[in-house]
Amino acid sequence: MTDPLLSVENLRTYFYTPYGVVKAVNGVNFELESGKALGIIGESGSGKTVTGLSIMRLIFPPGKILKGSRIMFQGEDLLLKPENEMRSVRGNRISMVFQDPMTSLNPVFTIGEQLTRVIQTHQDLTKKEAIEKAITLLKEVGISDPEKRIKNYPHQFSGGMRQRVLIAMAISCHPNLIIADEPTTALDVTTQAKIIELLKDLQRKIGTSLIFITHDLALISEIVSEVIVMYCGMILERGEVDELLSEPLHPYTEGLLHSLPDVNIKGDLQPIEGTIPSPINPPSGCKFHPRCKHATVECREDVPEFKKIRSDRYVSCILY
Amino acid sequence: MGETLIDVEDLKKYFISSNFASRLTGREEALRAVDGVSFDIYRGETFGLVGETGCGKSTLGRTIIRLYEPTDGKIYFKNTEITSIKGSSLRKLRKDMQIVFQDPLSSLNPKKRIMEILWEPLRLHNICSEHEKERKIFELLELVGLSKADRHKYPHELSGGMLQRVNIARALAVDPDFIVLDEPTSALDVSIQAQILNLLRKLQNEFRLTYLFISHDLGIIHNMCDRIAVMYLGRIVEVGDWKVFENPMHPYTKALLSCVPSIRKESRKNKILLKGAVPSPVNIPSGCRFHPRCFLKEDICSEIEPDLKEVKKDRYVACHLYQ
Amino acid sequence: MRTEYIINRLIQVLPVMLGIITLAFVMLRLAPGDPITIYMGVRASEEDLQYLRHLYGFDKPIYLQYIDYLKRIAVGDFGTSISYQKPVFDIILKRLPVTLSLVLYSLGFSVIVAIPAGIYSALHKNRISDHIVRFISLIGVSIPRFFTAILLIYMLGYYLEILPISGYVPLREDFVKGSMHLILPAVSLGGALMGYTMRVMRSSMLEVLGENYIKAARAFGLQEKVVVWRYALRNALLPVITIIGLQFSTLLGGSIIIEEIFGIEGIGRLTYRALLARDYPLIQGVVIYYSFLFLLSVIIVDVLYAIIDPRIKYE
Amino acid sequence: MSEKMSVTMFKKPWVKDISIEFRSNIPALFGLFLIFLLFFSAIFVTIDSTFFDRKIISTLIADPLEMTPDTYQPPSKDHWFGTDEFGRDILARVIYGSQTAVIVGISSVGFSFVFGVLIGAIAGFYGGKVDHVLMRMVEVLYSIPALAFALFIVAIFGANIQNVVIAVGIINMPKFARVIRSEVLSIKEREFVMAARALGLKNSRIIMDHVIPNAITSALVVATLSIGTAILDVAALSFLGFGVQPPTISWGLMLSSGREALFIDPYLAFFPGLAIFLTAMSFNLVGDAVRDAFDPKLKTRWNR
Repeated sequence: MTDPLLSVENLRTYFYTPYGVVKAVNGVNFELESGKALGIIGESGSGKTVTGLSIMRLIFPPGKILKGSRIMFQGEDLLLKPENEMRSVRGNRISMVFQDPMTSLNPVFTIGEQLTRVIQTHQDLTKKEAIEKAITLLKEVGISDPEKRIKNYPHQFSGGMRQRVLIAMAISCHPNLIIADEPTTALDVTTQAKIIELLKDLQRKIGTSLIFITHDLALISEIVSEVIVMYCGMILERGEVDELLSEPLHPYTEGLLHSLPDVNIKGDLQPIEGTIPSPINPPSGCKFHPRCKHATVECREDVPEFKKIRSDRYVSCILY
Repeated sequence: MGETLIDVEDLKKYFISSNFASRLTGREEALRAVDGVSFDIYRGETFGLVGETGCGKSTLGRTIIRLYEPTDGKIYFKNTEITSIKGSSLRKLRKDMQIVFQDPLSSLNPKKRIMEILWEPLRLHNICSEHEKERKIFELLELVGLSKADRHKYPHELSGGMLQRVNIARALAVDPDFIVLDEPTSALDVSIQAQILNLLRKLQNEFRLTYLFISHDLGIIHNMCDRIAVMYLGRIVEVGDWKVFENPMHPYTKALLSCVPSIRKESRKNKILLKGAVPSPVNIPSGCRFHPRCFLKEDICSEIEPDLKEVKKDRYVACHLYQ
Repeated sequence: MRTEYIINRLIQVLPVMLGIITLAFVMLRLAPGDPITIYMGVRASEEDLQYLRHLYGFDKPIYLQYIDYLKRIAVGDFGTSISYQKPVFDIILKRLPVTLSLVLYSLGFSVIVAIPAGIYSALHKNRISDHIVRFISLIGVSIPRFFTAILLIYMLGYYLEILPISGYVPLREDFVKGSMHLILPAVSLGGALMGYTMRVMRSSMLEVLGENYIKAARAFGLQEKVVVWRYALRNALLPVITIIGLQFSTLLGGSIIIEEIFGIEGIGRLTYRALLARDYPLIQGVVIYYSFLFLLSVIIVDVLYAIIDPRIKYE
Repeated sequence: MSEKMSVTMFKKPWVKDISIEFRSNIPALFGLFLIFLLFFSAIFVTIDSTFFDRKIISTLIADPLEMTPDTYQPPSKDHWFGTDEFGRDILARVIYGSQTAVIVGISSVGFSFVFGVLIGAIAGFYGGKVDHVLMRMVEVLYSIPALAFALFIVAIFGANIQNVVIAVGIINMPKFARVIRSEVLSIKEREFVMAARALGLKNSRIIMDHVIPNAITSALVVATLSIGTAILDVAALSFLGFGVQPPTISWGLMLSSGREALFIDPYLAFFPGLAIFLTAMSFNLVGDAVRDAFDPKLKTRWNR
């Protein structure tokens, strides 16, 4: 087996708040091979966004990535890189697309200024070449009349268009990895569909790997091939997407699926009981045990091992 | 179908933005949030209102229960016109119609305990006396699945799902016939959302409630509603029962449904991707307001606005294709 | 579009100006006592008083006096000062450069110190340098101007004899000497503005640095200096401009006390004298001057806003 | 578990916020201590003059008519802060001055608070023409330099303690009106107000029960910060001779007379000036801490 593009080993990111320590990511392991798309699914407080930001090393105080975590990317540990070298990784070899396109663009600069600045940061191009490149990129992400549009300010764009601009920035240097953190949550369904199509197209075209973070089970199945399920900063389950969604192993994944009011189900849903635990004082043992139907004394005491069940299928539950 | 509880006729709600300067120059802008909608809601049903951001569905919901002053049109509740009632008769109407909002936290006064929040409607409408207060509040808490101890808490001490239960309890306190559910679960996580949806369904059966369920999530609407109306830019484009999902008729409904992601491989359809973005409700296109984005557009569409017509039994569509 | 925005703002400001002018009129008419009597003293004959009252229009009904007052203001006639026996307009105009140079010096001083310090402080949040900057800004907003003035006069003027402690030399005559004379007054006057600007700059910078577009800019690998000095600063300046605009009138108010302490014959000192002497025409003239400068500051702030923030023209 | 604990420990959310803020904010605690000292000395002065027949401090204040030879003394063992032009003990006068500062500062802020909150709440809640007229009036007050405006009032209506309180109250009022108005504007849009209306509450009841209780915290923050400014304003008026008149002792007046003898005895101006500065600073420190405690922007999502 060749070395994976990205391998996250025992990632732990904690936030030291005045109210207590929040273990946002607490021992996460996964790899991603070149050209593949991986989905991270989880509800609020599951640590999915912090995982993405940790890979980018965009964790600021009171947050901290703990010692012993390793993020191997193309054979080097990103966590050991000096900040200035890390900067040349961001936006160049790894790009990120954020959740809220309305606030992710600087309101006082034109789209063109922002796009060319990203291009010129990583590529040795003249101003004119950068503008040309910007126009090509905008065309590529489906913005009509890009020659005129680069002179516009973000507030003159709709939400979907802004997300396209951000995607254009993200792909401007042909990154090896794009981390998309709920890129369509703030958008309407019809716009979401267009953005998803665009991401899929681009991923195919430039052959980049993708980490797609979302809370939407249905959405993730349309774009990624493999998915990990996070809860309380830990990975509960991992597998090929259609398989995982059709026969979930972990009780949590199963519960999520039964909670989903899909267009095809009518009538009562079978939700998971209880509430999402407080991030400051998470349950002991298996984080899901207070809400789990199958919970035993053992679940309360020990964190179950993250086991390989069969090829490409892992789960962290004592049932297996 | 059953008896009509609410009848809305050609309802309009415009927001006029004006300041000193625009009054001087005479250029006041009207944001046409709801621009002439008509429909009925039957007693005991859940009527779904679905549409994308800014289509006016929330404004419509709030205008029906008279939280906003209607600009034009008529609203009938139990065959009585309530479009412009005021004062004590409006206050009496409040006992029959309630609303649950999207954001569970900001729907509750942060300075009050749960008990005080629930006591407010009871006291206001003389539903129970001071010495029955505790018992009645316990009853409400139990009904929505909260514990008695929760009554001493402040809203910020509860989780989103629990807060939404408090909101539902407050709406139920006055024993209403009709509740507007304005995206009641879109601020919640999936696992919590399902709990709330089940609760709402249970309460509906128990108290014969009529719901107007507003949401942008077609999955929820399909799961919860008996009939649905699809809104686009201040107008209803299609009304019908669950068959709307099986066989959408209006091009917009078709596109909308095709874009909903599904966990089932087999139900992933070919997506109809609409061009452009939704126009601003200040500058509504001429003719059919959907025509600039429509993939089945004809010449007539840019000139004449189609009416909502019954094209088959219990199916209303506003499109020239079916006129 | 931008000019239209500015014109709109002007239309909104005009009623405020009229309000100020009216308020000055009403207050002076509500006041107990009669300026003519005060000015002439007890020895003046009743006939003289009558004559003067007639001359200054104090014998007419109030509403006529008000209309006269507005009419005169509209044509730029602010009346004649009772105590100086000169046209109010000329008196104010003669002293305008004095006060303006003082106010602009202190504005310049506070902005030049405060903005870099505020940014520095935000970038070094919770380090020692941040605490020092915050402490200085706390002193700035807490210390009375006249106390700063007295401390500076004693230490730099009297004890160390570095700077002149009173008087004014027109900048046009001798720029260096004039500037030397303005240093102490300008620093005393601008201390509070410096403190406010520092903390607003700091907090606004911190807020902007927490915005999503800054996070996104970092995620795209932009250099930290670009992120801070181009992306963040321009946005962070907006509230700072607002606070400077609002504080501008405080500087004018403070100039009353500062000019008095440093013996500078500007409009601040004139205001003080006019009030002591109950010189009504002069007081009114000064009020109009204040409202005019207020208008000017509004225009300047709006223009700056329109330059920095592209969203303005569409609102 | 943590939820239960926080419930029993902090019944009211704002108590929790403030206690957390002050626990980690040493300067604010220092400010609180100075304010305590200020109030203590102000009350002590009252007690002293009422119950001890001016025994304790009055011995420190020489009779001006006696013209003791101890004029313009630098700080010494007998007179910690030195003496003034009449040989009066400056420490004693600074302590006496605290009473004036506290009374004038707090009552003028009380004046601004009551009128500012009322005007702001009405303007914000009703909006439209009411808002327009009220806010234009407030803007008029805002656009005249505060000190100049206070001077106008006191100069025209007479320099006494009531007029000083009113003048300083008026010039600080716009701050309250503006903050409350913008707060009310945002509260008005919050769903709980909408829900109260849906329940059938009357407007007056909504304002009293739902709007003002939620807007009041920010008014309290402004109030704490304003006491500092009010004390500075009062001192400035006194300094110009338009404030509290002798024989009432005020720091501004002391500073003003100290200024005349600056080169003979700098302590005369220094100590009252320091007193004004420290008082204003304490209120600023505490006000900042209270504001930070209430600022929703500073709260993170795990603060539930």
